Amino acid sequence: MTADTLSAILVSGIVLGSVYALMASGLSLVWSTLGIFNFAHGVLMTLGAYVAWTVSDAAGLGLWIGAGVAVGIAAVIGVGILMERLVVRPFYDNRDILLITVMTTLAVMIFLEKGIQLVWGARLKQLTPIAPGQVDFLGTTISAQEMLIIVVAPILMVALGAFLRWSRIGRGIRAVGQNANAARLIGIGVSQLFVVTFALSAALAALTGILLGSVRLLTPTFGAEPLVKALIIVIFGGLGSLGGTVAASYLIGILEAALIFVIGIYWAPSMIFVLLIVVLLFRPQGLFGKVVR
Amino acid sequence: MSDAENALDVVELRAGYDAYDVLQGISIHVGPGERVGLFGPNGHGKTTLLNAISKIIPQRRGEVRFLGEPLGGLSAKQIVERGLIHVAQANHLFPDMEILETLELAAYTRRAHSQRAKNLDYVLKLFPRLAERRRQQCKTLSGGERQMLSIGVGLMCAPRMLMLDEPTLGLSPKLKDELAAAIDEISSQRMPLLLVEQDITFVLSLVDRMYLVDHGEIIREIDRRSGVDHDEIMDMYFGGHEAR
Amino acid sequence: QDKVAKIGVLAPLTGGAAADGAEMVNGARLAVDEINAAGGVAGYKLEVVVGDTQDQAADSVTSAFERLAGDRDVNAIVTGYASGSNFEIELMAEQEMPYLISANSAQTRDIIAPSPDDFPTVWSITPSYDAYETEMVPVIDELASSGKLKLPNKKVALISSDNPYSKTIMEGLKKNFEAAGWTVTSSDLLPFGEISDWRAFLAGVRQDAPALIINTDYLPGNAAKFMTQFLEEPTDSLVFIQYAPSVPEFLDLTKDQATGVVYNLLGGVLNTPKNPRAAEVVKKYEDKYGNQPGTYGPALYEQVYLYADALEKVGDPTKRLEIGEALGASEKQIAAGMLKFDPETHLAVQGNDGIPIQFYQIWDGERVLFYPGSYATGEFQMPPWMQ
Amino acid sequence: MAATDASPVLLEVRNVTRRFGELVAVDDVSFTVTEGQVFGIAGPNGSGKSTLFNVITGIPFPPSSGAVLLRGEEIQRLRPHQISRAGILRTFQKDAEFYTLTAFENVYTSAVYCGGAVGADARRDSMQALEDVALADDRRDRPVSELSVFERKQLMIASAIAGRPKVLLLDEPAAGLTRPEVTQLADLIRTVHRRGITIVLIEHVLPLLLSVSEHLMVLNQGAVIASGTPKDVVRMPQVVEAYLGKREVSH
Amino acid sequence: MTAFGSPVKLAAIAVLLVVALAVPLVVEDTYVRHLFIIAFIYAIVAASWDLSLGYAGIFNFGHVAFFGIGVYATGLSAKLLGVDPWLAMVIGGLGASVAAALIALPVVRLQGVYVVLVTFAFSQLVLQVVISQSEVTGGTQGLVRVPTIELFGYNFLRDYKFGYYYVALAILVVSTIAMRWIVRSDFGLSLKALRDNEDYGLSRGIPIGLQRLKVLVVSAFFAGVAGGLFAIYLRVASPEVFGFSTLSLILSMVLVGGTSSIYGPIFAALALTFFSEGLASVEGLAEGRYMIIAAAMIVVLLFLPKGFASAFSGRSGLRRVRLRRASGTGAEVR
Ligand SMILES: Nc1ncnc2c1ncn2[C@@H]1O[C@H](COP(=O)(O)OP(=O)(O)OP(=O)(O)O)[C@@H](O)[C@H]1O
Ligand SMILES: Nc1ncnc2c1ncn2[C@@H]1O[C@H](COP(=O)(O)OP(=O)(O)OP(=O)(O)O)[C@@H](O)[C@H]1O
Ligand SMILES: [Mg+2]
Ligand SMILES: [Mg+2]
Repeated sequence: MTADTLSAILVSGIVLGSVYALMASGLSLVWSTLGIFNFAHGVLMTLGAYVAWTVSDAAGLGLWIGAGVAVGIAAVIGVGILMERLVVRPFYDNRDILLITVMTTLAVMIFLEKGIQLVWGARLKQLTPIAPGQVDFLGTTISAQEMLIIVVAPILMVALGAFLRWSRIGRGIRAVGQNANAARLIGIGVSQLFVVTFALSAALAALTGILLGSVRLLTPTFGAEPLVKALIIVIFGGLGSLGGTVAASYLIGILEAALIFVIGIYWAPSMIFVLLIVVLLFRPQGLFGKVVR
Repeated sequence: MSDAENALDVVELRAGYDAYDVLQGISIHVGPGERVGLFGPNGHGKTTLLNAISKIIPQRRGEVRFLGEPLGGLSAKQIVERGLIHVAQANHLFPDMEILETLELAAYTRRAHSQRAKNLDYVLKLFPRLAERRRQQCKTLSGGERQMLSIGVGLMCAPRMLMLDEPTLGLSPKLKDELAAAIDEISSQRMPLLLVEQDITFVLSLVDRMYLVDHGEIIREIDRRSGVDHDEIMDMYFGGHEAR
Repeated sequence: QDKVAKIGVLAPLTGGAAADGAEMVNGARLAVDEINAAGGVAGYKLEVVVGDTQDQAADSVTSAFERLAGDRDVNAIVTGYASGSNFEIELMAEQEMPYLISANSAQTRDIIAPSPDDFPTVWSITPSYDAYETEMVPVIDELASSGKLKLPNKKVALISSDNPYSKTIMEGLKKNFEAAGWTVTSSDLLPFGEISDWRAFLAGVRQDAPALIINTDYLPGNAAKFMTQFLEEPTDSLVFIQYAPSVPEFLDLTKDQATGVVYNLLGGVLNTPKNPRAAEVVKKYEDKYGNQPGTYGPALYEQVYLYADALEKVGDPTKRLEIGEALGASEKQIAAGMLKFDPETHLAVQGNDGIPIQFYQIWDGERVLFYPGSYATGEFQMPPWMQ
Repeated sequence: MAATDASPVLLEVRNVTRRFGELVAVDDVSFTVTEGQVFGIAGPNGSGKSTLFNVITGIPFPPSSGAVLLRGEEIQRLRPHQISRAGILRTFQKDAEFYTLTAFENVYTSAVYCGGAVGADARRDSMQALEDVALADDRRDRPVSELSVFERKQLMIASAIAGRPKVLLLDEPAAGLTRPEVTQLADLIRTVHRRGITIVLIEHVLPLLLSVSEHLMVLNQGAVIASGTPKDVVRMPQVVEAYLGKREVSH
Repeated sequence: MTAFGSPVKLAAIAVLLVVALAVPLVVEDTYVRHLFIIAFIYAIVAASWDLSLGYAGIFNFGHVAFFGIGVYATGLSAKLLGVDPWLAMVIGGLGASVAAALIALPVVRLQGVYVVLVTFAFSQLVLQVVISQSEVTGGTQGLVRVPTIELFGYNFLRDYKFGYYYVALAILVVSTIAMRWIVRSDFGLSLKALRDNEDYGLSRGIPIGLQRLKVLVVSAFFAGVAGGLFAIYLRVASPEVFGFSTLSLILSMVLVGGTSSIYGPIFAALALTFFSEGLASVEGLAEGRYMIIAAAMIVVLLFLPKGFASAFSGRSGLRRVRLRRASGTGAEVR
């Protein structure tokens, strides 16, 4: 293997990993703190990208891409907050909240996905890149937008991690997910934090969608594949740890790139699944989850 | 009976779960700096009363005032901000958080935050075991250790009044004594106290006055100064089925 | 008061192929409106009823079919494609339902060819795809010998995704190229579905620098990505992409990056002065819906007209067998060329005097038809990255 | 029915250790419980009592090292449900029950899967066990989530009895009970004991512990610091120092 | 809790059964019969999924793969091996069971949501294998012209789906009876027990791994048979059965119907099938109808958080008002 191919694999792995980290962290935020699996996370990505497209593309309002980013994120935050109100809050105290919200968020996913198709149609669209052009990274040419993702992802992850670990609200969010009543008793506003968490996660989804929307192509089902990937990464990384999620993202990204090179793109996804199953056989608590019994 | 001086007034409170009321219009009060016990058989609404006061469950009818201020319009969070702290029964706290992290988090309100260092010192001194294990996750604690942490969390909230629900659950005899001494010390600084407890000796060693609860109602009020002892109370309650 | 003859349209209105589905319905409606405006056929007004095939799963398709077929007034069904396997052809045959279909002609042939008489009402307006496999080498040879295309070597890299359409074409091409003395440097298979990263394949291609790169994956999104990533570090190779560049939004997505790409089409719109019908249909479509159609809008438009002609001839829509027979006997200039059916396979006849294979090159946002010469609208040019 | 020194050994714990990283929660503990004994265990909070029950039953983890023997046979390598079926049944310190099942079904499940009874036999065993704990009235058809604290404790014991235990491990059964309930619990434990079931009891409620135990072992920081008759043990200075504090112990 | 054989319930079910038997005699519309058949098939899949998901509490996301394996095992054995289609359906069930036993190996060792990952990965692997082995399975194109059943010379093809209606109904009834029997058996009890509290279950002698293995194998069998019927009835096996839309469709039947219930998902399957098809025939609602369905599902869950099942079983979202409170006074307990 030459240095060139090695760097190509590495770069493509880092790009993939960064994308995965962005997608998975928003999902993991809601899941590991509130114990809710948000099936609509992927479609929130899609929505953010479409709104940004409408604002910034020539076929829409034709404004500056920055305006698209801002409006896209704001709109999706609004939807996230609405979601929390309508399909999560009514089930707070339900013992089966996990299963019920699987259903309600799945319903929201269907609703938004079909809604997007109604509004924007099914034809492919593409967002203007925030960063146009190409750059050289570790001896491999990639688009500047991908470079942007490589840079933004770790910064966001570190910020998010620090926020959850150290900030008052961040710690509160973690507490609320583990025991809402105990959290109330120390003066944490549980419903406010649910909202904050959903809003934060929605913002991450929108940003991911917008960043990815100029690298990939937009369709109403744009978010479906990322959702599945994120699901796998969040579980694999070990629940309840943002660090684990991020590490798993990059690990799987690089692994995927390497596997594509070694055994081809056809069998690479299956190979990853096989590896996942094997790893879970030996580490039933996920890759980075702690064993506690 | 109640006046603005009282720490806590509960008037004709009704609350419960689902379609039925556990509390059928209960009234109690805690005077300024007073230590009051709630005693009664299992499952008769003591915990429900505390839950309703701290708004873990809604107050359906009646009124609750803390330091003269009605709590009706306040949220659980605002009640904690006022300094009315409820240490829940058998609280499992935050399973994945470490002890120290939990204690630090507990000083969540602005007021509690400002006293964080002082209170943390106090708690860790009171329960040295917690200091030893500061990095251990809550879900791996032993029953007694978890109870210590629950009380510690309550203290970290900078209470102006404490409501303790069965604080001695699962504590060793020695620790019970130490806890009694600690509660005595805390509340002797005129911190009002509402104590729910099944260990009658423990209650009697601490409170000035106590209520006997039965089927969600107060059936009797006993003033400690009138000199009743626990056998009499047992008699009152259980009609002679006393433990040896 | 006119009687009503309903035409069922099977179309994927929801799900991944919804863009195609919308176009199918639009095409059918366009024709029906026109025919009705002109007074209908044989005393009947036509009406479109749509059956949503969703993700084209067998139960969705069957449900859609049963719903259409359950309506007494539906005595014909048209579609671009309804399922990946065309299994519904048998349902049609059982009910003697006149059925016109466009895509998946290989599947159609596999089902019908063993006993064509069992399917008297089912006809495919798309010819056999064999030409995709056989015509490529001669066309390339012709370009090379005429000097329009300068090939640095006789190497070809093939890539396909794992779906029967693309895979069959790739395998056929491989055989034909090898037979013609070419070296096939790679013939990779990718999973079917969205592919956002072609770089691993392109890395291999760059090492071999073949004169010809052929990608038979037909999804326009994938093709757009492919071009973008190819152009990051292009090699001295002619790029051919199957079908995808014919989809209207391919041009929007790739913009000037598409200039120089070659593709071909069987049964697509033959938009050339020699076939004015095509321009006419496309224009009507654009006027009514405000966007350019791909293959399926005009296809369904033509299918409805074929049915109308048959109905005219038979006079009674419930005489399904006779309608089927009339359909099979059609001979007509349509948007894709001259249509007549092969009784052995029930497919349209392929060829320069039937439905021809068309080779296009994209140049500055225009589609230049350069083969067959008899229909050509322009000349092939060396792609910009090869100059 | 009290065990005598001549009674054969039923349960033996031999040099059992359980570590959690640095922490040694159970530190080289050995003891024997003879057939028919009521064996009490006490110790400060976090001294390793519950952990000891955990490693004996394998729920949720086995010992780091050491052996557990039932009637002379090593069992620590068996799987947890096999240990239960071999006759070691436990209760849990925190609430543990099948909360969507009725009281009867809770007991019945144990009769079937642990007691190995089938059909009518299992139903009879379950009814008997519920009667033993005085829960056989209409409460038996209520979901457990509707039972009170004491009723749940009774139920926990009933379901253990229905599993036909040789030895029953009780972890703080009296926590949170009123005095009369503690008295009833003591009677209940004696009833179970009279059925020939050996009992190991962890308890902080001293009146109960001291009134029913024949032998008392005290742990501190994972290690045994005292073992003997309850009367002797509660007077030992190390026990008073570590566990009882200044408290007067009446017996 | 299930009311064990309450007479009202039994009577209601008997009436429903009679109605179900009478449907094809009254309804001559092939389309409606077809919808019933499809709804019956999905009902079996949804109800059997609830065995592992609802009763045993296993986060099994591979159930649709069991269904798909049934589709292909049946399709392949009937078409390529020439097995009699009736027998092929059983083979579909067995094939799914074998797959379930395989996937159970890792699943029994995992906790909670980790099961999602493995079962999901498993279904993706199966899909990949099906697609890649296109010489045998037809790949993405699928397998067409699967032979149809025959019974004493009766032709199931041109009878306006009369025969298939009864076949599907019979399989639904038999599997419902079997599943009801399972959940009410000691085995079913142990599943619910383990779902409530694993450690406590172990301490009462319930072998977790074995019970989970059994429930996966059994529930897969029903799903596989349903898959077999699906393949034989539609005469095609195509890979969309493994897709996300099938998964979400059937999952919504389980959850809207109510977990820990056999009847709930069955009713939900019927309701959802007819509701969505009913909307499909409304002009201009192609995409809109899914939005309506999604909104309706949310509304159902808002009012019946435990799904349809709770509406039927006296125990609705509202807990019974207890007149006598849990006793616990010293005076009462003696
Ligand atoms: N979350 C709940 N949902 C429904 N009913 C409840 C709930 N919590 C308690 N109850 C019921 O309310 C009644 C009063 O319970 P509560 O916990 O207030 O009693 P308590 O006096 O604190 O007793 P204990 O000594 O057992 O703690 C009991 O009958 C109990 O079953
Ligand atoms: N999984 C674990 N990881 C780390 N430490 C643990 C774990 N489980 C238990 N411990 C620690 O081991 C010690 C022994 O715990 P154990 O539960 O056995 O105490 P105990 O004697 O039962 O106390 P109590 O009387 O309070 O119930 C405690 O300090 C506890 O914090
Ligand atoms: Mg209580
Ligand atoms: Mg313990």
